[in-house]
Amino acid sequence: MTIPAEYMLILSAVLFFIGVFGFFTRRNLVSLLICTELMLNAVDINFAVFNAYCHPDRLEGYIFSLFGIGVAAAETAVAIAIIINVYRNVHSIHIKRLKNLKH
Amino acid sequence: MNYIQFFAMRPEVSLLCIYLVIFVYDLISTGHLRRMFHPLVCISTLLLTFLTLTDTSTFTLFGGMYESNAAIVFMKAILAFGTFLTVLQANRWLRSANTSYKQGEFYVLLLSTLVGMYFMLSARHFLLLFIGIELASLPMACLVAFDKYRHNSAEAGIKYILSSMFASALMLYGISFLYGTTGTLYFGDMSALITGQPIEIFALVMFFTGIGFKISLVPFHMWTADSYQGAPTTVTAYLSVISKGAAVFTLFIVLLKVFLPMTSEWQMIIYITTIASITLANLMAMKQQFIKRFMAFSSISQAGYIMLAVIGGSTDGMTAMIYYVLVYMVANMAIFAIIESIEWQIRRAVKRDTLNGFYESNPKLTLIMTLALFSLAGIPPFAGFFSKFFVFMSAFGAGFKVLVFIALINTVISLYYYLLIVKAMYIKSAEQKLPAIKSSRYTLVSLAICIAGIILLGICSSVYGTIGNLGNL
Amino acid sequence: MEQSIFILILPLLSFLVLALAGKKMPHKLAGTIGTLSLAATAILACATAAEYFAAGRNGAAQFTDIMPYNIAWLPLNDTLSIDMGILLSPISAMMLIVITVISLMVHIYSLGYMKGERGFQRYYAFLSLFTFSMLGLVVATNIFQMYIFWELVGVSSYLLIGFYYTKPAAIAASKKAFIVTRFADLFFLIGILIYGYYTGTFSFTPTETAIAAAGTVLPTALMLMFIGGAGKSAMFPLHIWLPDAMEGPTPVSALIHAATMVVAGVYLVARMFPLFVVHAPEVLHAIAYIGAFTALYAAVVACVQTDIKRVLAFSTISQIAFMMVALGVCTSTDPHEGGLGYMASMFHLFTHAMFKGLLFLGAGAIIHAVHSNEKNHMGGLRKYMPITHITFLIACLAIAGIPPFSGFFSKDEIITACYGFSTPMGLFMSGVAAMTAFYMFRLYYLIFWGKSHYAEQVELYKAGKIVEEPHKPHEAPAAMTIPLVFLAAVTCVAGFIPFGEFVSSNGEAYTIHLDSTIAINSTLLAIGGILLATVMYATGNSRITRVVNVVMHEPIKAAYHRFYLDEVWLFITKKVIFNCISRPIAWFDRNVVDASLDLMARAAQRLGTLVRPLQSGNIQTYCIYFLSGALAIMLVLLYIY
Amino acid sequence: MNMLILFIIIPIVMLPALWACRKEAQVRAVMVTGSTLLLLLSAWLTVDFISCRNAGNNDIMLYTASWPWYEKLNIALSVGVDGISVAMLLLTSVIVFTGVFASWRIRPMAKEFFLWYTLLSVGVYGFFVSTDLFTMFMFYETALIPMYLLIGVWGSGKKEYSAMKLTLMLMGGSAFLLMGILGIYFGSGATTMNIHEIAAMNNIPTATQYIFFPLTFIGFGVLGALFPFHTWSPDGHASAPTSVSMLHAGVLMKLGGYGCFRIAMYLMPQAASDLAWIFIILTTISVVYGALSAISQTDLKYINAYSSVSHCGLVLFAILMMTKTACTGAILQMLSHGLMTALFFAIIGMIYGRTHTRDIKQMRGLMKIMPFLAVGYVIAGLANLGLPGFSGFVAEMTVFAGAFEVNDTFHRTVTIIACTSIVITAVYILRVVGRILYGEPENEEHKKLSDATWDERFTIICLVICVAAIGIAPMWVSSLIADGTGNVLANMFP
Repeated sequence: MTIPAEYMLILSAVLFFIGVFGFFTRRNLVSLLICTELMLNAVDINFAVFNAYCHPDRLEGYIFSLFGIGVAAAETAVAIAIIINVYRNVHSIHIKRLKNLKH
Repeated sequence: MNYIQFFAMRPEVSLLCIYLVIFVYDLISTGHLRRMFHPLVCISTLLLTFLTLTDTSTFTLFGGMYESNAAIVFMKAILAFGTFLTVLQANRWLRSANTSYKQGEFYVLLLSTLVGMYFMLSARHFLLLFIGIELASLPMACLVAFDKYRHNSAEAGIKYILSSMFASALMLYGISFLYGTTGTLYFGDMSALITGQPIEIFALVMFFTGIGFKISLVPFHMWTADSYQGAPTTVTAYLSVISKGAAVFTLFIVLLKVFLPMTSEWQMIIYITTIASITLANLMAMKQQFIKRFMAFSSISQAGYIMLAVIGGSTDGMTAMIYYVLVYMVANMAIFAIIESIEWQIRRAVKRDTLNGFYESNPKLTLIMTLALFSLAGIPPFAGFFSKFFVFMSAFGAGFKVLVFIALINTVISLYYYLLIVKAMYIKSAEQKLPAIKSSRYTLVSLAICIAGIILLGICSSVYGTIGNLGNL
Repeated sequence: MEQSIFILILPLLSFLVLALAGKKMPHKLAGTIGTLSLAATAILACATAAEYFAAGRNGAAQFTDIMPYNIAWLPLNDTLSIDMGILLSPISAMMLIVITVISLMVHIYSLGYMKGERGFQRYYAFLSLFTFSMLGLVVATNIFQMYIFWELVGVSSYLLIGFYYTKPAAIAASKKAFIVTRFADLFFLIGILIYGYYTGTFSFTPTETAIAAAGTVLPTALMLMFIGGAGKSAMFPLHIWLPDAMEGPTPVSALIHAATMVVAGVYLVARMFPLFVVHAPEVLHAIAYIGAFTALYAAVVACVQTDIKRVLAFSTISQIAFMMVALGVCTSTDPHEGGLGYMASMFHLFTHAMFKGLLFLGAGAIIHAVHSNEKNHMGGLRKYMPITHITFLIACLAIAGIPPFSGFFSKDEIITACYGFSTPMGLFMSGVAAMTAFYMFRLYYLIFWGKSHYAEQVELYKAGKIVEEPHKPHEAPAAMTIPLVFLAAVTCVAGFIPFGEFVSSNGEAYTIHLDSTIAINSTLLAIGGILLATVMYATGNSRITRVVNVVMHEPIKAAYHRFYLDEVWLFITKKVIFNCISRPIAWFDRNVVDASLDLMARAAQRLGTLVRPLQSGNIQTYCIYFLSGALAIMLVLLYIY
Repeated sequence: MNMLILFIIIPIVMLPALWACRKEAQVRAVMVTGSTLLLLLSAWLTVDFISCRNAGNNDIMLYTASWPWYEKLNIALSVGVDGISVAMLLLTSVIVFTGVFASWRIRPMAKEFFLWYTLLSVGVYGFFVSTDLFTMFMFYETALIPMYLLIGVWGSGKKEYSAMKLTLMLMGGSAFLLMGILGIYFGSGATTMNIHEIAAMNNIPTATQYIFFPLTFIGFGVLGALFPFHTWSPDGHASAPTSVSMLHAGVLMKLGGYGCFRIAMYLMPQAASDLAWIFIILTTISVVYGALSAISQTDLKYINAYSSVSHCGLVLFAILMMTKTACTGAILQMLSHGLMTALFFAIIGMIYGRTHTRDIKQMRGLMKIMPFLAVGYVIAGLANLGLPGFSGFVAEMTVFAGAFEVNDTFHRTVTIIACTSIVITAVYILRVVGRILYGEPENEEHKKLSDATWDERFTIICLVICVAAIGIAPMWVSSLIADGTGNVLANMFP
């Protein structure tokens, strides 16, 4: 028996918006990063699902999600690096401490 | 599949070569060679501009994933030239103690963003586009955070990277639905299959937010001011001109190549965002004290004006857009070069009041700054006037009269805050005067180029003519 | 008559020379230049007039207009254009003589009167300017040229009244004179514009078709023009500027405000006379009534003034009113059928110019002698300055209308004309004539008879009451007395000029014949007036005088204040226009129009400050805006759009 | 080689020359040479133009030439002059020339002052010679912006405020204007930007005209001090340095009237004739309102600024009457007002430079202290209140006569209302003259003051001569202008 596509899409959507919610609510830069990862993964799921269910004849979706994962990793790397940099300067990675630049 | 295709994408390949050369040179060069480093990069980027322009033929590669034609080549050339200017201005900053040892990294990162933009422009497949965008924005984040001993730089960096990730996530989400409805990622096929159903509208909006983030249109602009202010001035310049320009070009291409069936929809989106960008940015800019932050808002409203050219979606629109970006580039570059020199001298962020009585101490720089500001404000006989006029013309021709009117009213506000700086420089008297600013030779060269551009780009219609003759996408 | 152009050029030249180079010149030279050029002008003018009167008659034995010069000065449109030129006609020829002669006399007189004054050259420059403009006015070939020189005359009068520009009174007077006349000229201009538009020409003699085209509008236009004339000729209630204008140097008053400029209005009406009498008789009669009232009013006021120049000023107003009445009572262009008034008016204009000029110059001599305008500083002057006394007496007899002096003849014609119009008018005007005799002789006695102010002063000085020795009144120098004598001579003989031969309403020769009854009546009335004056004022202060002063105290006071018309004027200018119109408008401009614009600017600024907090610096809020913006756009697309 | 292009080239060449100057003497040399050249050029142009006309050359525009600039957008640098533009060029040259002498002793930064001054004149000349919508607009804005620095840096009083206000209001005006220009261009089918070709096609839909005529007219009207958009003028003039207020009131405000006539009405005749009444009311208000509010001002420059509002109002008023005579009168009025008001501002500036006050309450008896300036002021005043023999009279009479040609109650009424301004003018002029020039000097400092220097005398004399020349011999200039207005109106209502 197969799981209907809608469920997958709903899963991905839920995942995506959990990511969004987390991004809006968490106070720690790393957890913000994790939330963005969640969002990106939701996207990857989407691509895979669409490929598998709607357009099984070609592989674009899968490939896209592969690339997505790769790019996400790269982004994470850069982000972590910058977060470390922030920690060096601020001795904290709490979002509230990053308000030098405003108005 | 034949690997010759790779060498057909001449600009990218030559860019990569330069990229590798610099990489290696960075590793091996010491002492005297080290001192040759910067000139070398300048020359090579300039060279790149011309290399890019060599092949203006229209062709597609990789089964239509990659396309190149005269217009795209010209856009790339503009970006490359902008990079050249940036490198010129970066000179002194790169020599400074905190950055000299990572000079090479700067070049490499800079060029990799350029590669990304090149692909953004040439991509005819969402995968390639996505990679291009990421390639353009990730190194950019590193550049923004380049001054690693400065709090603001790091803060700007993190804000940039996080919001860009957020943006690209949204964009990808949108793209995924497009893929779901059409089953392809090639622009051509997709536009054939798009029907404009709600889910595709959703996708369109999501995609638009992703690009709108890079163009920094309201309401996707919030990161701009902070990142501009925090980033090293040279990077800010690059950010405000090159990556913005690349994003605008990309948006135009994608809207025409993919979303043609949904023209009325995206015109609506642009309509809203344009009004929002111009108005809000103008209001914000009026009260800014830090020049870099101020320039951020000015660049947001400028982006709004560029959108006036995009909204028509016509060939005239494209011409006006490219021309506008070019003109905007020279003006902005000039201003940032001057800001950079001042900061270098006084070792602190430049505020508007810092510029008080700037004329007594540095008449020439003031004049250049004035011309650049006038050009941004769209005052004849400087290039900015022409670009603005053409943009308005194309939007008006496309029938967006009210939009043009609102934009025109906004020009008065923008004139007001540009004049505030002019006023500070000429009329206000300073409590402690600025020293006579000594810019580096490279900066002077770039300034000279910019001024030439500001004055000549408008008066010599040939530039516009060339752009106009590039033909369609 | 080509030389006639020089009549205009010479004064203009002397004006330019004196104005540009005057400051460098010594007084004598400047005076000589002015006087000589004027003399030349006078000779030319008389020659031209003589030539005209000799040759001017056409086959029908009528004088016709001759236009030696007429150029299109400013073409307005295809039909209409403002011309400049010289028009010779009986009245303009007559005016040429009057103006140049009086002006010459004044020039000579001023050599003595203005001796050593600061700005002597400026004075002569202005005199030349005035003469030029006045001559240009009378020879105007069309109404618009007349208007142009009309304005120039006005401004030269402004400059001359304000000649003593450090005297506040003079400044105020000059301003008042200019603005009041300017106000009248506004109507004049509108009248001209209407006239020009409907008749399609500015000339004095439009074609019948043009007049037909104008139709009913013509009377309006003529009325408006008359208002302009009333302004210059000081008809009630626009006369208020004239008494103040006496602040100027006395010779100027003689020239401008007695002899020439003030009759411009009369001249204007006379010029347009054919139109008036044929197409707007009702307007003409209105003029007559206005004139009559003015004559009475001025006469009444003149009876109680103490400043001798003001008395003369009001007598001038009254006499000009006589001329206006004379024109107004005309009913046809035929001098035999009710057109007499035209001739009479011009005749009176001529004679009046002479004797009124004489009076003013005499007054000038007196003021020169006693350094005051006030009657109480005079009295008993006849033994100190005999020539002035005699000439002044002659002038007074003339203006009172005692034969055989010139005034008698002209005034008699006027009264005859008035009787011809209607008996009440005739009676009324003869009454006013009697009053004229009264107040003139009152003036005469106050100046020359009674006990000498100088004598009193001397006694006081002897008694040690006052410190500085009073200086003795002395006869004026020759430069001043010669003009007096000349004018007096003219006054004596002018009456016998067969004026009607030259000037009449239709250009035909008209032989003046005295209507014996009217002549006798008016003479008797005049003598009566003189006698009354003699009784009241000949011997210092008589009992009757005191009685009258007590009985009629209030009316006299009111008359002395000219029935408070100047207060009304002040109220209108200062209170109404300045405080109630101009101030509020200025306030409105600053605080409403301008403020509303500033408000917009401030609103933008305020908004700028309001939106700043959006940029909270917190990346999460940024992304919230980001997403909500995206969603908002989506909603717009999905639902609203 | 087209003669007209020189009008643009000469000032442009002057710019680098000025930038190269090191000493003040050099700056003055450059300015005098340049402005004299321009003066001679325009004089020659006038003579040549008249002779061409007499030779029977009846083209609408003479010396026409066109260099394609942005072919794709039908933008060309096309030049050409008719009587109107010739008169305006003459005016500009005279004002620029005299302005140089009026600011002979400008301090500090003389070089920069003249740089911006010249840039401004580039704009003005360009505007008057060009016949292409885009180029006209470009030069128009070029002329506006230097104003900011000229007033802001070298001005007096609350200069920053006034400069900003002036610039923003005028730029707001030009925003409307650009809207109108685009409307005209696209309304006429987006085939050409040359105003004569557009006028010849005369194919702008009436509905479109109804939208864009008001926009264009107001756009120019702001510069023409059209009520209620005139409030930049008092502050701006009050704060501006002498030669700048001369140039601004003398020439720049004329751009407004010229543009209204040449662009707004010429290209959109139907809307012009239908909507004229609105603007006629506004202009009538400006005429009377400006004069009345001038009466109670106490600052010399404010008085003059308001009188400028009144006089420029008369210009627009006359234009809107749309009869040949009235329009000719309007141009004459521009000419004469330009000269008169320049003279006025020059003298006021000179007086201010000595007494350091412009408050008429604090000045008295200047006639004794500085007779030359005082006499100049009186002459300017008399010219201003329309005394025959000076240009003002000619202009006003032509205007009124022309306005009277429109025979209906509405036009009659407004004309008569407008006529009253000549009395009100007399009131405020004489008030000032009587107040500050006459009487005995009271202020001890003022008694020590000196009379005009040679350069000031030169300025005044030049202007007085011009004013008087037009006033005494108006026929040639009026016929010169009349042929221009005649052609325009003929094209408007064929």
